Amino acid sequence: MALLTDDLRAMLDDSVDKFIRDRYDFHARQALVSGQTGYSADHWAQFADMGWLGIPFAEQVGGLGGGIVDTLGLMRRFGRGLVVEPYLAVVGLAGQALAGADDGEARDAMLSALVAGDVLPVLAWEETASRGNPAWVELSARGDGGGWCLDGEKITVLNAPQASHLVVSARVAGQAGDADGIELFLLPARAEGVEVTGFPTIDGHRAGQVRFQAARARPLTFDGRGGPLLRRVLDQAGLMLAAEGVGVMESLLQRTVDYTRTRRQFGVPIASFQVLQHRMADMYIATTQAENLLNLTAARWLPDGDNAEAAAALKAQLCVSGRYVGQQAIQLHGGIGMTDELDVGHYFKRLTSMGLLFGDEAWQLRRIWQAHAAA
Amino acid sequence: MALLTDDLRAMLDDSVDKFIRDRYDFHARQALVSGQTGYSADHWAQFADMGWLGIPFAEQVGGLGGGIVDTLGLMRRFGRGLVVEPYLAVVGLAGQALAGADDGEARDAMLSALVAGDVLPVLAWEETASRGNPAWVELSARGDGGGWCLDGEKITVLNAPQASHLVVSARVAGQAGDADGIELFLLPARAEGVEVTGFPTIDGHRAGQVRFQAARARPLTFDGRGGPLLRRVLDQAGLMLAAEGVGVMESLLQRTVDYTRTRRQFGVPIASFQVLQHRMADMYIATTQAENLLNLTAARWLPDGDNAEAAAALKAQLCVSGRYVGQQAIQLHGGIGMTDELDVGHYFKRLTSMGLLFGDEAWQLRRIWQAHAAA
Amino acid sequence: MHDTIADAPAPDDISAFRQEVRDFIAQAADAEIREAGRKMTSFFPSFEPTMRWHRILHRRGWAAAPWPREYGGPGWSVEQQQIFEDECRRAGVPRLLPQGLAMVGPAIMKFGTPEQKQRFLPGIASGDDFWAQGYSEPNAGSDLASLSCRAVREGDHYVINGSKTWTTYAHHANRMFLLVRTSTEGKPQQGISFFLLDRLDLPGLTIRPIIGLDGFPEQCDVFFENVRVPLDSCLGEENKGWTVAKYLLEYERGGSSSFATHFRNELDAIRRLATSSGDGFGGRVVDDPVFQQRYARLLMETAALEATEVQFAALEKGSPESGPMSSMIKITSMETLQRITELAVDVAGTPSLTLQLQALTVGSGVEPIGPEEALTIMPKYLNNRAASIFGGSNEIQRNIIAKLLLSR
Amino acid sequence: MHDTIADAPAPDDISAFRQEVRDFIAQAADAEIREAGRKMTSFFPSFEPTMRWHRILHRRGWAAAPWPREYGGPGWSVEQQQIFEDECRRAGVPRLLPQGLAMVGPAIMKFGTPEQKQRFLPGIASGDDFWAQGYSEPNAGSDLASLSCRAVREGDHYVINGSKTWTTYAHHANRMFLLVRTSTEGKPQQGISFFLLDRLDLPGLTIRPIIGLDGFPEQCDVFFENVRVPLDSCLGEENKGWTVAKYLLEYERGGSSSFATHFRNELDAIRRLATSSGDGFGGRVVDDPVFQQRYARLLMETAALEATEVQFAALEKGSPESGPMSSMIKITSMETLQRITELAVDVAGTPSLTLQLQALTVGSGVEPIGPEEALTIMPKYLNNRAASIFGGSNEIQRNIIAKLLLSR
Repeated sequence: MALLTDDLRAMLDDSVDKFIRDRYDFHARQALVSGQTGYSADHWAQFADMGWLGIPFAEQVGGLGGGIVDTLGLMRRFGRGLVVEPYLAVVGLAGQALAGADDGEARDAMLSALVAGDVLPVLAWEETASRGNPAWVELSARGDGGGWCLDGEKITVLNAPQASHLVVSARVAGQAGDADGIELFLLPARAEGVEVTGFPTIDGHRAGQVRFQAARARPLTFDGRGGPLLRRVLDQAGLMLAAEGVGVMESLLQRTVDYTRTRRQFGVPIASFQVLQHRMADMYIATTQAENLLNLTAARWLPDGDNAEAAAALKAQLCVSGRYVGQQAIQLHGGIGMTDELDVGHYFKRLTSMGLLFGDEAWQLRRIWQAHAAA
Repeated sequence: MALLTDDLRAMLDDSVDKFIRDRYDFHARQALVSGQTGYSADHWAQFADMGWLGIPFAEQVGGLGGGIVDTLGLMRRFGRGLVVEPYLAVVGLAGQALAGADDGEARDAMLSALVAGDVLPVLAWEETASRGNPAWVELSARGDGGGWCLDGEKITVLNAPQASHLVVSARVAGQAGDADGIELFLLPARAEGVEVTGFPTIDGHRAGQVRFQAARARPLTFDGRGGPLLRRVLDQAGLMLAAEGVGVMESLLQRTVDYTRTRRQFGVPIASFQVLQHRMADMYIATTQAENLLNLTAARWLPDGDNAEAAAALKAQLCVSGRYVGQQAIQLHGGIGMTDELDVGHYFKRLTSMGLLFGDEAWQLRRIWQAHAAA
Repeated sequence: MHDTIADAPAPDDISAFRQEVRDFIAQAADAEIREAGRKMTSFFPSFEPTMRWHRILHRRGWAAAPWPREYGGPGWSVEQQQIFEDECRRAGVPRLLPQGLAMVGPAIMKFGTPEQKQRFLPGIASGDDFWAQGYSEPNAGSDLASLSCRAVREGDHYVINGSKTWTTYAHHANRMFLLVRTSTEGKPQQGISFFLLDRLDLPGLTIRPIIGLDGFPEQCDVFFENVRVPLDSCLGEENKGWTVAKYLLEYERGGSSSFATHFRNELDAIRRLATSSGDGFGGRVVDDPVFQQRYARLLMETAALEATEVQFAALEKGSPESGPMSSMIKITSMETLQRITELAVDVAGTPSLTLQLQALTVGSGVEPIGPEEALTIMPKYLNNRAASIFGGSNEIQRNIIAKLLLSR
Repeated sequence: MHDTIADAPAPDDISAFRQEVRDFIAQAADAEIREAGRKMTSFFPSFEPTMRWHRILHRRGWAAAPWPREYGGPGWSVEQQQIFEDECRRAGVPRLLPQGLAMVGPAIMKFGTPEQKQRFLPGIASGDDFWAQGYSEPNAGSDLASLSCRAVREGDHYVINGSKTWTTYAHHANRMFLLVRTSTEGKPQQGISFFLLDRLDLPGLTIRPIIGLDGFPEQCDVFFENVRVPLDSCLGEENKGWTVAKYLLEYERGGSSSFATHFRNELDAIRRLATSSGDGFGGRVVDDPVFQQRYARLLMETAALEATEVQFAALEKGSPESGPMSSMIKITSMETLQRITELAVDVAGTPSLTLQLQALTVGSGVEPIGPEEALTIMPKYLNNRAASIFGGSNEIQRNIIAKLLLSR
C-alpha cells in the first residue's frame, strides 16, 4: 500500500524521469561504471536534494513519511535508466534495517544522515553457505562487557566498497539456521577489524566480500528481533528489485521491438517473421506478468505484516520473466546484442543479477510452498 | 545388442509392415478397441504363426533365439499401427520374467505355450503406493507347507482381463521398499482367490486391478532373485515401449506435416506459418532424439547386465519427447485433433499412457541421478 | 491501483449476503447437482443437472448474476457477484452454461431490437432455453472471417446452406446463434450476419454429436441443407454480424470469470491427492521437493494471472492495453490450466489411465475404479488440450499481441 | 547400427596409444597451457598459450589430428583421434583453434590448387599462421547470401571494400579467409567468392576488437577500404565461393567433435561445485532433489545428443537425413549447453556475479575472489548466449529442418 499522495508520487516519478533523461544516457552510465567509485557523488547529492533518499523514512529524520511501496516508481525508472547509484542497498536494504532498529538513537542519527546524503550504509547479510536464507548466519557477535565484537565473513555485500557504514546480521545465540538468535549491528565500514574486498559485478554495480575480525559494533536490535526484521527488509528489497526489473524488461521489450522493425534479413524487416513476433508476444507477456504482479503485490503489501508468500511469488516471477526477456532480447538482437557497446547486453546482465540476488527461482518456489503449506 | 541376423530381422520387419498394412487400418483397430475382448485372437494366432511371439525366446521353447533388442523393429511398427494386441504385456513383461525364472520346468512349459499362442500370461507388479518402484511390494507370499499363498493387490496390470496366467511379484521377506525379499510367482488368472477388475484404458488397451486372497501360486524364482529379475524385465519393457513410442511419434509427425500442408487458413496452407514450421521442426527433433537414443541404447544393451541408467534416460526421453510430440500434434491439428474420429487423438493418448507406464519422467530422472551418482 | 468495485456495500451487509448465498446453495443444490460439479471435466458441466440448477437459481432470482435488473438480473454489485461465484465454487456446484447468459444474452442486450430482447432474454435468464453457438466451420477454425456457411434471401425467408462445427451441446439445444455469410462483397469480414434461430427442429437441419478425446459427446457438427429461417433472424444489421462477433469475442476472451480462483481450487485438489499418494519409497508425494517446486511454480503463475485479471478489470474500456491483455489472459490462463492438468496426471500416476465413462456419467450410480479424486484427472487433461485451440487459438492470440506491439 | 570406426587397431595397441598420448600431454603441457584450458569461457581459449600448445603438438606430429598424412596429419584412425581428444579433455588442455585446422584447412584441401595447398597448409598445421574467418557482416548475420563486402578486379588485383564482423581473434591473425561479392548477377548466392588473404597488414585494412558481454575482446570488426589483394586470392572459382562456404558450414554445423563428452565434463564440474555448496539449511546442493532433477534432465539431453552424434557420424554422405540432423545437432547441442550454463549459475549463486577480468586472464597470477570453480561460470553463461546465434542462428536451423520436412 502506498502512503504518499498520488500527486506527490507523480511529482517524484516526473523528477526521476527528468533526471534519467538529462543525466543518464547510456554513455554517461558507462562512464560511471568504469570510473573509480562506480557511481556519482554528485548524483547522490542530487538524490538527497530531490528528497528521493527520504521517500520511505519518517519526517522526523527528514524523510517524506512514505513506505517502501512509494519507492517503486523510482525503482522502475532506475531500471529503465540502468542506474548504478546504490539506492537499493542504502535506502532499501540498510535504510530499512535502520528504520526498524530498536536503538532509536542510532536509528535517527543514521537515517537523518542517510536522508541528507551524508552517509552510505549498506547491509551485509549473505554468507557463503546461506544461499537465500537470512537465518543461515555463522558470523558471530560476542558481548565483552562494554560492547560487542563481530567475527566472520559476509559475501556479495552490495555496494560494500562505496559504503560508509555496515549493517551486519550476526548470531548472538543458537546455531546457523536457527530463526532465533540473530541481531543486527552497526559499524563504520572502515572500522578496525573490517576488511572489505571490493569488486565490480557483471551488471556494472559494485559489491564486496567483508571479513570481520574482532570488529567492534553497536547493536541495532535486541531480544532476537534482528532475524524477523532482516526477513522483512529482504522481502521489501525484493519488491524494489521487482520494480527495477520491470523497468529493465519494458526497456528491453521496447528496444527489441524497435530493432526488429529496422533490422532486415532476407530482404525484409525481421519483425515480419512470425517466430520472432511470437517471441516478442511472449516477452510482452513475461514483462506484463511481472508488472501486474508487482502492482497487485504492492497494493496488498502489509507494511508491518507477513508478506512472505506474496514476496516470494513476485521474486520468482521476476526470475522467470527476467530470464526469458533478457535471453530473448539478446537472441533477437543477434550478434550485436552480445557486445559491450549496446545497452541491451547490460540490461540483460542486470536481469541476470536480479535473478540471483535475495534467493533464486528455486529458492523462492521453496518459500512459496512453505508459506502455502503453512497457511 | 541384436542377436538375430540382419536378414532375419529385416524379414520380420517386413512381415509386420505387411500385417499392419493389410489388417490394421484405423477402423479395424477401432473395431477391436470397442469389441468385447479388446484384441483379436485371430491376430494373435497369426503372431504365433509368423514367429513373432518367439522372437526373444530360446529355440528350445520354439523361439527364434533372439533378444529383446530383436523385438524393437516389431514394436516400432506396432506403434505406427497403434496395435492393441497384448504383445508388450505377454512377450515383453510376463514372457521375459518367465524366461528369467529359476523354475526351469514352469519356464519351459509356459514359454512353449506362449510362443505357440496358447497362453497369455501377464505381469502384475505395480501397487497403489509403488509409483515406479518395483521394490515397493506389499503383496505377500506365505509358504504353508505344500505351497505358497498370495495376499494383496496389484494395480494397472496390463491386459489382465485378457490374461490366462498372472506372473506376480510378491514379498516373502522384509518390508515394502526393501530390494531383497521379492520373488515372482505364477498362477492361472482365474484361480481361486484371484479377483480381476478389468477396464479399458484411455489408449484403447485393457488393464485391470487384481486382488489376491489366499491365492495359491507357484514360485518362479528363489533366494531373492525375483527382485533383480523384475527390475531387468521392466528396463527391457521400457526399451520395447520406447520403440513403440518412436513408431507413434513418427506417425504423428508425418500426419501433422501432411495435415498442415493441406489445411488452409487465411487463404494459405497453415504449413506456411513459420511458427507452425518451427513447431514441426521441434517435433522432428523430439522424435529423432528418442529414435537415436533408442538405437544407441539398443546397440549398447547388455542382455544380462545393468542397463539402469541407460534405460532410465531412454524412458525419460520417451516421456519428454512423447509429451511434446503428442501435444503439438493435437495443437497443430486444431479442433479435429480433439475428436475420437481421427487417429491423431489416439496416438496422442497412447503416448500419454506411455509417459506414465513403468515410471514417469520425474521417476526416471531420479533413477538417472541415482545411477549416475553411484557410478 | 484502480478500484474495481462499484457500489460496494458495507462489510456487515457483505457477510450477511455471503451467508445467505451459502445457506441457499446448501439447501437448494441436491446430490446430483453437486455430482455434476464434481464431475466437470471440461468447461461444460453435465447438461441436465446444470440446467436444472440454472432453473433453481432462476426461481431465486440469481441465475443471471451479472445481468442488469431490467433483464432479470439481481442487481448485484461486482463484489456481490464475486462472492456469489466464490460460494458456488466452494460448494462445488456446476458453473452455469455460458452460451446464453454470457454470450448471446449480452449480445442481444447490446444489439437486439426491443422485440428480440423481449422474445429471447427471458428464456435465457430462466434456463428454459438453451442456445448453441455456431461459429466455427470445418474450414474456418481460428479464421472466422473465412467462414462459408451462407444464407440467401428468398422471399420472406433466408435459406441457409453449409455447416458448423464445435457447437457445444447442440444436441441438447433448442435455439442457436450463428454467423453466416450473407454477402461475398468487400472484405471477408464484411458480409457476415449474426443469426438467431428460435428453433432447431427445422427441415434440413441435422445435428451430429462428435465424440471427444475423453469419449464423451460434447461438441456437435450442425449441417444446414436449404434451411429456411425468417428474415427477422438477424441480430444487428445484415452484413454487420462481424461487429457483434467481435464484441462477443472480446467478452469471451477477457472473461469476467476469475480463472485464478478456479485454478487455486484445482491446485488444492492436487495437493489433497498428493497428500494421500505414495511416492514409491514409503513417503508421500506431497513431501517430494520436486512436486513442491512444480506446484509452487503453478501457484506463482496463478498469482500472476490473478494480478492480470485484476489489472484487466480495472482498465478503461477501449484502453490500448485491453487488446493485448485480453489475449494475454487467454494464453496464460489456458497454458497454466494445461500445466495444472499435467501435474495432476503425474500425481495420479497410472490409475488415471483407467477409462471410466460410466462412473463419470452423472447419476449413473457407478463407483469409480481407483481413488475417487483421480476419476476426473485424465478427462480434464485430455479435454483441456482444446484450451489452447478453441476461442481463437493461442497462436492467433500471439499474432494479435505481436501486431499490437509492432503497431505502437 | 553402422560401424563408425575405420582401421580399428587391436585393443592392446589402443591402450598403449592412450598411454602414449597421456604421457606426452603430462610432460609437454605446462602450467600456463593448462590454465588456458581451465579458463576457457567460450569456444575459443586464450590465444597465446593455445597457439603455443598447437606448436608443441605439431613438433610431436599431432596438431592436425584428423588431417591426412600427406598434409601433415598423423594418419590416425577415428578411434585414435577420439582417444586423443578424450585425453586432451581429461588433461584439461585447451582445444586448438578451429579456424585453420577445421575450417579453412579442409576447404583448401578440397578446393585448393596444388600451389595453394603447398603455400597455406603447412603454416596451418604448424600453428605458425593464424587465420581469421570473415563471413558475417553488419547487415548479413544468419543470412550469408545477402553479404555486400565486395571485390572488384582492377588490373592484376582485386580491390576490396566493405566490412566483416564477428571475426574471432582477427586482432591476433596474420591470415584471413573471407567471403566477398565479386558479382551482382544471378541469385544472391551466386557471385560470391571465397578469398584467402596471406597477410593482414595491408593498406586500408583495419581491425577493431569488439568487447563481449563478458568484458573481453574475442570478436572483431574488420574494415576494408580499397584493400588490394592479388588475383590468385580465390579459393575455387571466382563467383563459386558459395560452394566452398556451404561445404564448410556443413562441416562446422555437424562438427566432428563430440559435444556430449564436453557436456559431461561441464556437468561433472557442476556436480563438484554442488558438492561443496551449501543449500542454506546446512545441507549440500548436491543432495537437493530439485538440483538432482535438473541435473539428470541434462544428463538425459546429453545422452540423446551423444546418440544423435553417433547416428550422424554413421550417416552416408548426402543421406537425406544429414541435412535436418546436422541442424538438429546445432540446435540441441547449443540449447543444452545454454541450460548447462544456467544450472551452473544457479548452483554458484551470487558469487558468480563477481566480475574478475584479471583473474580470468591466463598468466595474470591474480587469484580469484570466491571459489575457484565459480570463476568461469558467469562468463560461460554470458558467452554462450551466442551459441544459439552464431553459425546460423537456431531460428535459421529450424527453418532448414522445416523446409526439409515439408519438401519430403
